[in-house]
Amino acid sequence: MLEAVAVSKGFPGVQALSDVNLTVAPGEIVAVVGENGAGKSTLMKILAGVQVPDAGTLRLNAREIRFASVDAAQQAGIVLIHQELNLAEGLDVAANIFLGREPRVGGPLGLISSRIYSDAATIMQRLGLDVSPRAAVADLSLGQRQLVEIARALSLQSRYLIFDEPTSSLTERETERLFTVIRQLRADGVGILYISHRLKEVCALSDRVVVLRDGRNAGDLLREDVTHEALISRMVGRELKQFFHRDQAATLATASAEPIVRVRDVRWSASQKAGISFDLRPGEVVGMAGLMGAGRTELAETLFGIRRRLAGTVEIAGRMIDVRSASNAVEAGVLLVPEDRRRQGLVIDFAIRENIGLPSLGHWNRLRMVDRRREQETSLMLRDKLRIRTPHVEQIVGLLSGGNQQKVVLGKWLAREPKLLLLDEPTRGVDVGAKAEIYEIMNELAKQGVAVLMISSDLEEILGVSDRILVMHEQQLAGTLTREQATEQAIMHLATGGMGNS
Amino acid sequence: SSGCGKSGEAKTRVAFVSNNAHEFWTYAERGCEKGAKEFNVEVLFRRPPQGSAVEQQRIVEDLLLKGTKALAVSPNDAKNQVEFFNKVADQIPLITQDSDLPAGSKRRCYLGTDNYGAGKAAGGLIKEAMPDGGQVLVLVGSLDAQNAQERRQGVLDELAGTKNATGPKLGDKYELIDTFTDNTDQAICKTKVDAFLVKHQGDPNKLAIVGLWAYNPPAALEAVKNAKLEGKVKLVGFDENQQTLDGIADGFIHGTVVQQPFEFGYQAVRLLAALAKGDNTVLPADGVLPIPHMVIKRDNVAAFKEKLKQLLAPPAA
Amino acid sequence: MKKLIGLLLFAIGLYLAVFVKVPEGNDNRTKNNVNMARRMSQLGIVSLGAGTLIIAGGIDLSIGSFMGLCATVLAVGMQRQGWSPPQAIAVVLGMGVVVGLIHGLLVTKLRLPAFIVTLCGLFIYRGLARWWAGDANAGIGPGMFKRAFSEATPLGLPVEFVYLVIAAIVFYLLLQRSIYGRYLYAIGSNELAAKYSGIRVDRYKIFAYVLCSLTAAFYSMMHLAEVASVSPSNVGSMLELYAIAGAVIGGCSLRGGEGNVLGIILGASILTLLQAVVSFWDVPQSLEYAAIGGALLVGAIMDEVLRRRGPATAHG
Amino acid sequence: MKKLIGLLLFAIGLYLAVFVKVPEGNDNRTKNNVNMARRMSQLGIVSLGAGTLIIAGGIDLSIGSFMGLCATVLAVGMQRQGWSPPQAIAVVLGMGVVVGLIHGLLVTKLRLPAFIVTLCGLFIYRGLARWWAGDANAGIGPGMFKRAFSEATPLGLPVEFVYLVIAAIVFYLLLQRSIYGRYLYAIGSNELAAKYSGIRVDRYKIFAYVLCSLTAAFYSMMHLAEVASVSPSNVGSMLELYAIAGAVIGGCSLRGGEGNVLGIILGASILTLLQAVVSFWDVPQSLEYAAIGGALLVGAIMDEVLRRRGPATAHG
Ligand SMILES: Nc1ncnc2c1ncn2[C@@H]1O[C@H](COP(=O)(O)OP(=O)(O)OP(=O)(O)O)[C@@H](O)[C@H]1O
Ligand SMILES: Nc1ncnc2c1ncn2[C@@H]1O[C@H](COP(=O)(O)OP(=O)(O)OP(=O)(O)O)[C@@H](O)[C@H]1O
Ligand SMILES: [Mg+2]
Ligand SMILES: [Mg+2]
Repeated sequence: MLEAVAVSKGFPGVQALSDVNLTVAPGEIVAVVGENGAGKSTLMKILAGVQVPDAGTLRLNAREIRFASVDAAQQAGIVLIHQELNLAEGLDVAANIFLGREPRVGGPLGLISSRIYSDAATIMQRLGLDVSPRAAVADLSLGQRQLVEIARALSLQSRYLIFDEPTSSLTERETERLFTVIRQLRADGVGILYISHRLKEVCALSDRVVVLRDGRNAGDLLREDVTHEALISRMVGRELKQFFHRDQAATLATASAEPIVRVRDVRWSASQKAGISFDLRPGEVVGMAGLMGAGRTELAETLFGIRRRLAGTVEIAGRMIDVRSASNAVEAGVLLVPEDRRRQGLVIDFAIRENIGLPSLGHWNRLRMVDRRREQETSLMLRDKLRIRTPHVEQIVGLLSGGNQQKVVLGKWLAREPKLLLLDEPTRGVDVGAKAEIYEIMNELAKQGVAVLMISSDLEEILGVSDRILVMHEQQLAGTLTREQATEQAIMHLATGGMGNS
Repeated sequence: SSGCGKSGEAKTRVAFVSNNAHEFWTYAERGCEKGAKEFNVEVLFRRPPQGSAVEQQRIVEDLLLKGTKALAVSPNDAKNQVEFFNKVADQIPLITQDSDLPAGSKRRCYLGTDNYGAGKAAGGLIKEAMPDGGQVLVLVGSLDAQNAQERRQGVLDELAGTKNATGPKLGDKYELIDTFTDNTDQAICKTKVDAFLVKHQGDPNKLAIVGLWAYNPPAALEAVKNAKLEGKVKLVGFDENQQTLDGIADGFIHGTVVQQPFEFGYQAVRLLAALAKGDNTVLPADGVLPIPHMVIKRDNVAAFKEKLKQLLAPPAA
Repeated sequence: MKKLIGLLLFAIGLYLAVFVKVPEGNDNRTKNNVNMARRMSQLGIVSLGAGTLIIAGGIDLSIGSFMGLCATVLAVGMQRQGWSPPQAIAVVLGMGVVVGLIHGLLVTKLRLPAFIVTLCGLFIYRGLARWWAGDANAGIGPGMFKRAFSEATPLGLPVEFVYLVIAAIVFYLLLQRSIYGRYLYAIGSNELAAKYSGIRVDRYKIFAYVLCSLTAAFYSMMHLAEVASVSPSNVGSMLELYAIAGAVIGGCSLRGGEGNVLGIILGASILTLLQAVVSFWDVPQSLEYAAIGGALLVGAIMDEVLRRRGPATAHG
Repeated sequence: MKKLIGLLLFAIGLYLAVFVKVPEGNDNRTKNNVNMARRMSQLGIVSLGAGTLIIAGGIDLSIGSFMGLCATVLAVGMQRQGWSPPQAIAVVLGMGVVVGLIHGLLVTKLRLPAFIVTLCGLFIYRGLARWWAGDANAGIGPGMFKRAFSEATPLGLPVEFVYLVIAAIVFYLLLQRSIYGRYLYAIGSNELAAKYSGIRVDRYKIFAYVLCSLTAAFYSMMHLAEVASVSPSNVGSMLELYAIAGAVIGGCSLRGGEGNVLGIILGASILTLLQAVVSFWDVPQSLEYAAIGGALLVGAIMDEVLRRRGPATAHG
């Protein structure tokens, strides 16, 4: 039995946890839910020896414990899979999986056994991570990296495993696979803590759900009592229109408009068999689905000019655009909310204000001076609109909770006026309340005539918000589904290579 | 160390500034120490650590502000520093040592070796070692230093028997092969000579290498040993590096021309002490106090080493 | 902020340490202030250039050699080739722009490591300086050039100090007030995020290299004006270390994205003042370097210890 | 891999360029091989130390000064204080360990920037060397010490080359085969990831600093044995640049986490060979630095261009 008793932890300006209690027994899956910034990750870091609580105690099998380091927690059998990926990019997959616990030969010489690759392959297979164990992590897509992190934790033979939003970049398929593994672990007597903002997963997986609100316990529900409504009301402390659904009328209204974006035969890799072509109409919200590594991110990056376009044309509002760099794209009204917030989305050492101002400064002031007032006003406005939980907008972004960081990434682009808005997993790690806000914003932009292309691995989300759905498979457009045609089965059929109608 | 004279409550303060931090100046410092005691002054001894004009000038500026009453300096770039040192000479008596400011400057006196003459002496050593003629390789840290240019010219002129010889032909018997520079890096100097000896196709007995700066002869000696040509290639040097003297004793280096830096220090302090008190009678009439160079060869090397040992010994506390 | 106050106190302490050793009367103290202001200003200006580049995540090891080349070209041009001072200045500033562009293009377009590019520069410019001067010293006489770059102004301050003030204002506006500066910080902190924000990363990096080379070129004028002589084989050697050290002491991190104008100037001042302290306190010559290094280290340790004793900062 | 082949071809090309200029007969070619192997080995060993530190994300600017201090202590100890060679060697290796520990502790425990710590080291060790030798040269005569660190072995190769081979094997096992090396790469690549994997980051970083200082200390023995005398005011100056450059040319990135043993040795060889090429091709002395820098730059550009022409890599 792993217990946290009356744990508190404060940071300058924020009380992240106050007197929080949590228990997990061997063979039990406990989900922890709460809004962004509720203190979930902080609590998990304390359990795993990454951070030290200001007050309160931890107990393992009724014995008080105090970890001096991550290493000590691991020795005690407690392992955390961090919300933010932390991989050594220069090393290969196998090296990352076994970092710190390499199979050795040669005694004190500490030579690494070549068994490392076969051992890695076994674990990777279990998770369905379909890359070579010798592949450099730098070459993997975000979802694949997330699986590497998970594989690393699984290899640890731990007694308590903590998953901090493991599925935020995983597609349905990998998620299912992961659940099978987690259930297997439960059967083996491992105690599991599981954090997610996807309430569907929480309902499907957990034996018990602990709710945190503003750093305090706000409920402890048994499996039988878990419903969306019950969770949400405890999380946010108020009623919420529970899920967003795109207005049918809006879909119809856009159906007949002239396309504002025409993509023709676009290719970015020599290995692509054919180019990619599609149209987007103004006011349309188009979802893009696909399996992990299907090339959705690559397509978005190509349209945005970050990735070299090998062939094809992109036309926005009747003008061919020569997208050779991201700045050209931005000038042409093409904006991208990238998928990996810490690497691509944010300058982690900048304040919220500075991050939000970054893409707009040049746009705001002809004198090329930083317009601090406008920057300040915009970030305050966006903080409220996106409900970014922070003491002030001068807070360093790196110190925000994961979901709040994601909101800042979105906020950066909302200060500009796009023609085509590309969103790559925009709600990754964002709580239900804020998700609804984000959909609302997409909707509003669409109303103003923007074409919105949203990449998501959350089928529920895709089905809920899109007028139309593009499905990718192996760097090809596998098909397009209208709202009427779209079901989870139809999407999965296309995404896995079945033939579609387009 | 810097404040040589004993705690100088009311002692007159004079200063001696070198042009780099090499061992050569440590002998001069010992001479200064002796002079400080004898003439009852405090001597501030300063070395520009990288041997650049800017360091030297800043050192002098600071010395002036510290109340220095007379200064001896070895200008890093005599030709171009005239203006600066003239300004100094307007404030306190200034003498130059080791290398002189161009004619017309306001320095009171120059003391030191005639570098050109010393070069000629080295040329003489080459002639002696290789009377039937041969090829000559010159080594030096950098050619933009004035003493390097003067010594080299002395060597060339002596061998050619003319003025302003340029080579490669030096008279009918000698030939200048090249002048290697090494940025005062002994290892680079040796590396270059190593490569040269591999490449060189002439008779090693008809090859002389002359090192103009203190570390050049030892570097050349190690390279020659490395090529197993010791005793064949003729080596001639400058200054009193320990390895050079050992090489002479062993018979692998023909001889070296030394400058008596101890005397630089001692004589400079003698003049400075008087000048600081306003006593100009110590100045030589023609404004030059020559400190003769000496030629060290196998016959006098033992005695010279003994003398050096005494000079270098730190002053008794 | 805390860092800046620490630096300021350190600098003031050093200044006083020099001050007490300067005998009164005879205008000595004023003269000393002028000397120190001059040296501090020279290093400060080149540290600003180096610091800007470091903030943008770059590095330039060729500062010393390049400034040596510029000083040589200036001196040879004016002494032997009869260039007028304005002509010589134009040539050297042009060289600054061209060399900065070359560095920047090689680093951004060919993606060569900045360390390699500027290390090659370190060798190349030194060689070119020696070759250009024919391995002989060069110098300038008194005149307009000297007055323009190394003279006391009506207020008694050296003209270099005026340049420093101008440079400080320009760099302050640039780095801390303009969008370009913001972009440089962003690029230094997370180049990818800057790129994804639509910033023309390459262009701004090149700009930072040009600024750095330009300050080195400008330094060469002040240097030549002060010293009047250059010896091409060693003029400016180690300047890159001092310039970078000034910036780093002043709070720039070599990982990029950190540092500010005031810190850089204080860092450069501390280096200059340390040398003056050593000179005025009659530290044994052989130990002089050890004293400078030791004082610097002690300063850095104190700074760290004091900061730790203060309230925990936001950075975890 | 491709990188290594490029380096190898460059090195072979340079070697041939020297080779054709060596006159036949008289054992010249063998002698030249010995000379070059000696220098390459010396630089290679210290580059391995510097490279290991760079892989772990550190940097050491004090390599040259520290090796100068070691060489001075060795020479003064043996010449003036009558130390036996084993005694002197023990002292100097001990110094390597202690200095590495100090650097590592200051960087990890006090979190001072490595640049500052080792820059202070650069000054301090130079000063200590001058002070220890009383600003006078020191040297050693022929004897056991010289034989042990700079002699031809039975195979005709210099003993330094034997040391290089041993060092290469040790560093290969360490860096590329053992967990310790794996941890150094991980630390250099992402320190936080290493920490979260339960690796004692500080300990391994300190270890890397010690390795670097130890190779510098070892270099000092070979250096003294080869040149027989040292001038404390400048022995070893710029060595850190060469050592780091060797590692970087060989593929180490100053951001850490990249590089390998073979690359580092090739990088160091290329630097050595370039100097030889300049010597053998009678490049004018004044242009020699420019030639070395230029060749290095051209090599780096070629490498980059060739790699680009190859199949597109996964990196965008
Ligand atoms: N190192 C830190 N310094 C300052 N504040 C911090 C730090 N770490 C976390 N916080 C703050 O503590 C609060 C709780 O953060 P935590 O990461 O635990 O939230 P979370 O519940 O995991 O949210 P999310 O769902 O967005 O991941 C947030 O307001 C966050 O900004
Ligand atoms: N089998 C594989 N082996 C190695 N790399 C792969 C494989 N499959 C995909 N990838 C990598 O995934 C990249 C495509 O990922 P991209 O980020 O565009 O996909 P995505 O559809 O956005 O998926 P994700 O959900 O993982 O972000 C390719 O660049 C490739 O490097
Ligand atoms: Mg979290
Ligand atoms: Mg993706």
